[in-house]
Amino acid sequence: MSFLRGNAPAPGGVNADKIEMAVTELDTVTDFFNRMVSSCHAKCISTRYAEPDLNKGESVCIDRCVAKFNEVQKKVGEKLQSRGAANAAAGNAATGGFTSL
Amino acid sequence: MSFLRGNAPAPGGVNADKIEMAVTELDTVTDFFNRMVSSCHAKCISTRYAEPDLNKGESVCIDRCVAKFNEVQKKVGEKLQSRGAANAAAGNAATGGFTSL
Amino acid sequence: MSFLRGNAPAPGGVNADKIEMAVTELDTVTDFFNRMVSSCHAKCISTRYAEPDLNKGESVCIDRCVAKFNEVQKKVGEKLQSRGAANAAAGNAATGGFTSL
Amino acid sequence: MDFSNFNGAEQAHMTKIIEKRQMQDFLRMYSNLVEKCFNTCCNDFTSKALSTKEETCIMNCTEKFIKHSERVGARFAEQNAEAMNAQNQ
Amino acid sequence: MDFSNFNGAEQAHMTKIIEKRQMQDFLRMYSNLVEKCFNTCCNDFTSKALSTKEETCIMNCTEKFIKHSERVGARFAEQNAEAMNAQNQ
Amino acid sequence: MDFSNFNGAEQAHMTKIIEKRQMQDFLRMYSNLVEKCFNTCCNDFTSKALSTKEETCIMNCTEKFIKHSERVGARFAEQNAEAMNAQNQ
Repeated sequence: MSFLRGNAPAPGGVNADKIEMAVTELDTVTDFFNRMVSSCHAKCISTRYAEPDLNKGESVCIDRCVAKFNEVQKKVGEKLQSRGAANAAAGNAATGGFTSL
Repeated sequence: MSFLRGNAPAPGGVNADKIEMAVTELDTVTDFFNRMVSSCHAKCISTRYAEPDLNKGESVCIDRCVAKFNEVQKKVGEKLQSRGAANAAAGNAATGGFTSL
Repeated sequence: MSFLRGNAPAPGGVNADKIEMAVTELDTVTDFFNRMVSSCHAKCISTRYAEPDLNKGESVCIDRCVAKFNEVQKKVGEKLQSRGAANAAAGNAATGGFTSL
Repeated sequence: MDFSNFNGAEQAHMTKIIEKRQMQDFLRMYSNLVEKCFNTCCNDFTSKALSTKEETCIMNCTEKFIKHSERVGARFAEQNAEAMNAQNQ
Repeated sequence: MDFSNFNGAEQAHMTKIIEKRQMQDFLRMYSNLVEKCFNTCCNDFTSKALSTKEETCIMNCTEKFIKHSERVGARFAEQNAEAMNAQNQ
Repeated sequence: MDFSNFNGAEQAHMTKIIEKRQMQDFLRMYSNLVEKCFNTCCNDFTSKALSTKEETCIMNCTEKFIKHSERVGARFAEQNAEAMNAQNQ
């Protein structure tokens, strides 16, 4: 919560903004990973649960699913970047009116 | 995290409780908006994705969906308020036993 | 956020680590309870909403659902504990590579 | 939860945190209810006004969800109490 | 939201928090989009590469979701403005 | 992630945060598993006890989900390593 500390140097020479950015990155990757686990589980794992092990078909499916999910992430990211300005507008619409100081 | 500061005045004359309440309000509106986007997407947008634009039917559906979602929010809010005491009881049941000091 | 305070004693003799652990416990139980409410709602409550009260069948179903959900929690917990080492490995895979200092 | 090893200042802190969490839980239940009841009850978008049928459905859905949560909470508390008793014997 | 009773320091704090939330909201929308479009568009796991059909679907899904969010945001802002006007009269 | 530009105090802070996140991730996976396996395996509420069939399903569901997560994690780490190598060349 660096914003509660103003610009005073943190104890022990810790740059709070740097920490905050690293935490945001960590949380983003974790969220992404969790969604990948969940999506690929829905796509590849049979819900009969007759045995505790991944069978051959499920294993191969998982490998392809991870690769495809990563490709989709890249494609969507490129799209969002190319839309740049439009996205910024969407962000403002989303918080429309109620966050202007 | 005003509770970690006790009653000491915050640096720069910032009232931490006021900030905290504003943040809660901001998060509540954002959560509400995100659920509206998600619900209206499920109700109005065809998942065939044959073209990148909203068609006429989808656009009209979105407008009505937003209006209806807001009405539902009001109705549910009135209901919760009129239930007042009962809700407080539900809240206690939810955290039943394990939050009493 | 005890990690921002270093080892300095907190104002008023508050042990920040103790508070943090209690908060984690509170959030865990709340999350568990919310999932139980949601799962048992899906299993037991008819979505026709013809009347505002729980009928006999729904009430009995809820009671059994809560008992069963708790049993499942125990079974899964035992499984996770018996898997111990393997889980730790999974945890590392999950944050694989990107959290090593 | 057991706060018997908390000193006065720590108990005061926990009380504040619990109060904050209870408000957050209430707000979360509110938006959760709106979403769930809207998704179940509203399926006609030829009009922007709620029909009588939809409104009745929303009211019943809300009321029933609260009663459901209360019942789950009551059973859950009973089971926790039993588990705690078993532990203390 | 109304920040007219906030002093300068408090407004500065809120601005920082809002900026942080906007970045978090953007990241959340990003991963949300990836998940939603992947789940809808990708159903063939006989290959690890995206097919042309899947890729077109992903692009349309992304574009359409953004336009959908913008439209919902615009309607939502209008309704809030109306509600605010009604309150001030 | 790259922490090479972090000083000692900052690395210590990050280590503490990462440890906390790992515990939270574990708890989240636990409740997630309970929810997912319960929803898939338990469909008979004429009794409050788990049937043998339900119990077997829960055990297989848990075991399989962990193996699934491990496999996804391994593939994900490989891809990240490849991407990092590509960047450094």
